[in-house]
Amino acid sequence: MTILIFLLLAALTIGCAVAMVAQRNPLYSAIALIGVFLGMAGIYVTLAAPFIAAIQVIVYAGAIMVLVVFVIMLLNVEEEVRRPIRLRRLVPLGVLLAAIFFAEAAFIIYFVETSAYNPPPATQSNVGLTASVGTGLFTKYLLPFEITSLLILMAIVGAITLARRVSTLEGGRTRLRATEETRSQTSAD
Amino acid sequence: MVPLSWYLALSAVLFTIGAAGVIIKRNAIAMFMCIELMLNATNITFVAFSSFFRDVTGQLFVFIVMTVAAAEAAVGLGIIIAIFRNRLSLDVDDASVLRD
Amino acid sequence: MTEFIHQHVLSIIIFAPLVGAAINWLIGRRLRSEAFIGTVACTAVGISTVFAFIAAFRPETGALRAEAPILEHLWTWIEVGTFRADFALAMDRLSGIYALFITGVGLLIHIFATGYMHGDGGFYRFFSYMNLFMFMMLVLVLGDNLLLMFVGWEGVGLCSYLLIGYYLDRDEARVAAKKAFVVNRVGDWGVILGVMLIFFLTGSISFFDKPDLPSALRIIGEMPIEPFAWSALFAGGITSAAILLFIGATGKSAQIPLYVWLPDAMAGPTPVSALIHAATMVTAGVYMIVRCSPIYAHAPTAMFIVAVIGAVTALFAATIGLAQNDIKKVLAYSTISQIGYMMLACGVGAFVAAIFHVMTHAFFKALLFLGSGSVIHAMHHEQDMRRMGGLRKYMPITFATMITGWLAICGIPIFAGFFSKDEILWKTWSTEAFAIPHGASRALWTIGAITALLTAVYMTRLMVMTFWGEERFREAHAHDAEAKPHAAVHASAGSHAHGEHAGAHHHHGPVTPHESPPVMTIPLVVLAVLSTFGGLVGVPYALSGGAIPNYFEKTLEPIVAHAPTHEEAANIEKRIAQTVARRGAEAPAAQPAAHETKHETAEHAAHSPEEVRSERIFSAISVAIALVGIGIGWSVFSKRPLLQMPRLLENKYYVDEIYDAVIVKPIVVGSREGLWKMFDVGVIDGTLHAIADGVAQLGSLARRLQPGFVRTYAAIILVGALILIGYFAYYGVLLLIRQ
Amino acid sequence: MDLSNPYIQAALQFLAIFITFNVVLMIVAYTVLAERRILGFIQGRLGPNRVGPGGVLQPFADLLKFIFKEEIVPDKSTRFVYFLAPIIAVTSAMMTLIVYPFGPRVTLPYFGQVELVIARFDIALLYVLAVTSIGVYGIALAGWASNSKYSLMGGLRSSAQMISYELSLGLSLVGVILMSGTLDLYEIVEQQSGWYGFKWNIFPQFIGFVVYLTSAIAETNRVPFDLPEAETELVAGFHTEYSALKFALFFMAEYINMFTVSVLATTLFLGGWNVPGLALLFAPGSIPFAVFSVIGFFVKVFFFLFLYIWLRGTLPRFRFDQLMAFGWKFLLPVALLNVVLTATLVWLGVL
Repeated sequence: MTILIFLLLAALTIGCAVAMVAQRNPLYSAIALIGVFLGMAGIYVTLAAPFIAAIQVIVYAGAIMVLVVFVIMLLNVEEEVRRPIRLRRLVPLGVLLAAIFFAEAAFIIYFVETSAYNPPPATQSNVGLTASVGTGLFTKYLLPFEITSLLILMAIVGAITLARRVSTLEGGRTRLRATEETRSQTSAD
Repeated sequence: MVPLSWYLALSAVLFTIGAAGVIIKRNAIAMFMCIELMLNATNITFVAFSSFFRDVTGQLFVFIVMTVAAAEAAVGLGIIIAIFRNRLSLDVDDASVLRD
Repeated sequence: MTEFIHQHVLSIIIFAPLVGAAINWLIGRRLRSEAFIGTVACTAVGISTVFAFIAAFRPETGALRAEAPILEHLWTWIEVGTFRADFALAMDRLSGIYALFITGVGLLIHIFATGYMHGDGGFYRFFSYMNLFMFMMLVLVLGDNLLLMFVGWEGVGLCSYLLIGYYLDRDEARVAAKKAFVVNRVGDWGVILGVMLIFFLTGSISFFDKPDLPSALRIIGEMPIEPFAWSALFAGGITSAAILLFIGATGKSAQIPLYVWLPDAMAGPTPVSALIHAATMVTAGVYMIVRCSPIYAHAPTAMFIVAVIGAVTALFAATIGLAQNDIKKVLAYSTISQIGYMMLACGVGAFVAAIFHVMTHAFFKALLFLGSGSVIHAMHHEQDMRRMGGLRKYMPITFATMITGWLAICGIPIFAGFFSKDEILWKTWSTEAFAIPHGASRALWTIGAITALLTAVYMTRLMVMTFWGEERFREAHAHDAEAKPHAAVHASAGSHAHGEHAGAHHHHGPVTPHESPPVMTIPLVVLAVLSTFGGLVGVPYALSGGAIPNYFEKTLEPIVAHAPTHEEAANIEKRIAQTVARRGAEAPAAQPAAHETKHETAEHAAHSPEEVRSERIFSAISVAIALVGIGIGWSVFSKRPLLQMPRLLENKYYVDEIYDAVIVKPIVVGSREGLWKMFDVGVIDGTLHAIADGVAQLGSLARRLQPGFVRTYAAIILVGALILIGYFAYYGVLLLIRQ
Repeated sequence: MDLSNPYIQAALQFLAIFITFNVVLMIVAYTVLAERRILGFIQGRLGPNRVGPGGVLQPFADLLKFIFKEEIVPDKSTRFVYFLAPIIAVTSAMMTLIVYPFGPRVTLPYFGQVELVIARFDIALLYVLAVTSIGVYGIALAGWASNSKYSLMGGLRSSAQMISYELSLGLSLVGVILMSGTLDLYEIVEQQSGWYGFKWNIFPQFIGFVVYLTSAIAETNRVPFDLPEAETELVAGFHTEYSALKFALFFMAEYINMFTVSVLATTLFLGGWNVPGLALLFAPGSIPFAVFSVIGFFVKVFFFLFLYIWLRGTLPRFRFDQLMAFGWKFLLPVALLNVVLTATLVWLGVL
């Protein structure tokens, strides 16, 4: 039963991911990515991590992707135009790298599968519940948590600075000049 | 029950798709989304290991990754808007020169 | 509340002045009310004083009554590996005595200063520095480990710097402050190295045993005594540590060769000179040596050096003091000379006598300085004794109190200085310490006795030139215009410290001295009483015959280390030789037993009849020396107060000039020509330019890697990731193969 | 019948979901009717009263009309998204229904002790937030897919508004979470049953309640925050190009959302199914106790629905900049303040 659910969710996730990359319309890509996130939330539920699943939906689907969709709609992005591939002679190299990557990934997964310590899944543990996550977050990992909040603050400031209109910048410059003038006047006095 | 390696395989596949997307896509927003996909792919491994080894640390890490992703989204989209305002294009190949 | 105070007495003692400093700095500078600032500063020190007395004399647990020190752990300051420095306070008998006279004398000087500094523009600044100094000095004394003591050590150095340079518009003060600071740095280098060495030797820097931290001093006390050999100085053992600490002490306590800053420090306001450069801070070196007496007791070479340096400094400074004309300079050299006595006492193992002299010296030297301050105040900031004379009519209280200070420093019986100085001289003569060879103790005594004679002479000269004789201040201004530095000092000091008040006097011709206000004379009177009777706490057995118990010795003797005598040292050496022969490791364990036995014998020996007799003889000798000195001084200077003294002495043996030529000039020239013009410009700048050029070259190469296409970067990152994964996979393969 | 058999449990839950679905649809239908009639009264007219006695069959008439109307799909629309949008809207609105506890624990014949909630789990409140946050896509995508100026404006406005107010909404709930120490709605309700069923969170969390109510109205795009469909400026906002049953879906989604936020407000702030003093009349766990509790629950919910209608009849609409300023510069700081205050009080042990 769980395997069935997992396979369904995995198929949904991978399908959406492929669609996301394949689509040339960014909005379709975004919708597909939302699908990926929802599928992943389901996968987290199968991993007995409901808290992370909920956060996944709230943060990614509910906040980040809304922003992305909003930006796409705001900028009214058109579809990508096809362009000729610039570095055609590097294509074989790319294929080779992909093959290497595939080999490595396959090897690691095989290695995990055959490793001596391969524990059974924990469907009934309380590791994924809110209480345990909260306890971990606010005791042992308090410092990383605080640092993350600082990061968020920086991001807020950064985003506001970046998105500020140029006209306000110019206004700021004139204001700056005005203060400089007054300063030079006072110093002249 | 689903074995651990399946989750890892899923994660690897998603990561690869995301990585390929980053390289293929020219649209800045699409690249951004591909990066998010890669981040999420790694999150699956974290949660899977956390769940299989009954250690909450992995999930906490996912939590922090999400926070970072949110911060990245805020700043990244701000940058994208700024670029669009300057160049009227989201194609990253059009933004290959630092000046102007 | 009372419980809280009970547990935090020491914190209150040190933090009250800090709070006062903060209030004066933050609020007082805005209010500009002298009454407010003075009250805050004096109250802060007063609180410290009261609590210091409580802490010291509290029944049963008082620091001077109980065996165990009062400990107060505030917080752990630094903890790295096995190194631990607490911010913890401790008051044992030694630091208790220090804290008592620091707060007591400090309080009197604060009160005096409210009168002395009246009308000064930087009133708030002065008192907040003074309070800060009290805080730092108390940290120095009450800190329970070497590092915290060093914090106070540096802190008093800083306050001293700030206060010497207090008169911001005087070049002289600025230069003097800088000089004091730099010279002290040389000494501090020694202290910090010494602290490191002690930590290296013992693994601790604490003075006292604490539950999880052994006392560094106790550990050293259990080590074997180092041999008396010059090579021990550089062996990196206890002797090296002792010498390094002593380098610091020469800086802070103005001993040869680092004494040069103290006379110049007189550029600060007189209360500062009294508090910092006579009574408290300069005795910090003595405090440190006595505090670390176990270290010195184990380092005979160091003790010998301390004794010699002390004695030589005492004589040297006394000769210079003989020829100075500035009233404060005389007292400054006298201070150096007296501290030399204390060092001599430390060197011969008479640590208690040293501390006794520190205390009595604090009383009478503070008194003398404040008295001179009163005189200077009366003369409108005239410091040259050649323009004084006959002042006793005008300022009777100052005169009377100065008399007691004068008699005290000369060593006239009953007065405080007599007991302590006499004890030092006697201990020097009779020392049995292993560190001092028998002949050397006689030589040291001779130096000390000559110094005592000179002290009496120059102090009499000071008194005579100031208070007796004709009144020379009336004609002073007209014909002394060519004496430039004095005139300059005079003018600026007058306009600075006294504002319009002094300025008004200037226009009205010659000054008329006047007695100082009560806020200044009352501290003088109190100090005079202390200088007169303060010595009675430590009357030696030989003089009193046991009628007056020697409280001082009884209190301090148990906590200072006993310097080993020749006999003991021989025993110990024998024992060490035996243990070495046996190749055992019990030598340190055997040590305390030896300590016990010799302690009793020493106690016993001190009171044998022939000892008492000879001690009495020596007391008589020193009284005679003092009287002779006073007689010489009186007979020579009462007739010719302006007698020209030898140029060599008047110019302080040209030591400043020699230092300038030998040390300062080469460093300045070397730095400018070598370090700056050659090394900095050539090597450092050259290297930097070369690096910058190289980076630019490299950058123009690396630019080709940066096509500006984001996806190219992404691809490169991906390749890097592949390599990383491959690396881990390789380890996986290895693991698989091993399985 | 073995009730612990997972398949039978699943079947029962399926049944419960089915019943809830239909009950909620009925409630929605009659809320619409009630709105029209009450608005009529407020505006001094009668409202629909022709179909059935007093107009009670009006909703069914409306439904028939929606079904038989012509489907008009704009030519330049993005087909897939155009069809997807209403589905997302209605699905996300319906999905939260399963976690709300609507009655107390009751001992039923044959079934034994039953909790009157379809699914009870650890993260119920987060689940509600998560699913609600999906709802915004329905509107945003509808606005974009219609390929119409008005729709796009409506969609943009709606997504901006919903992101902004979701923040204060979430923060206003934090106070309750801090006090109760759990995200499980059933337990939150049970914790409010003290003081004879009157220990409602609204008393200590009044600020949180007001913030929640305000942002909930904004989240559901109702007056005075109905800018995404402001008919005076944008014709009909994001659903300008939707007709027939697809429009009905949006309409339904809006009313289901109204219903669910009312239920959440009841659950979190008004004590859920707790009726003050009921435990004095009936033994807790008995069937009459449960019946009256459920009735009490619905009375509270209907009060909120009435409040919505009342507001619509009373208040004018905000301007868009006013709306954003209100959300970011007033509501969010107040919500943050509430969180800090509550946290402090909880830490001090007052709450």
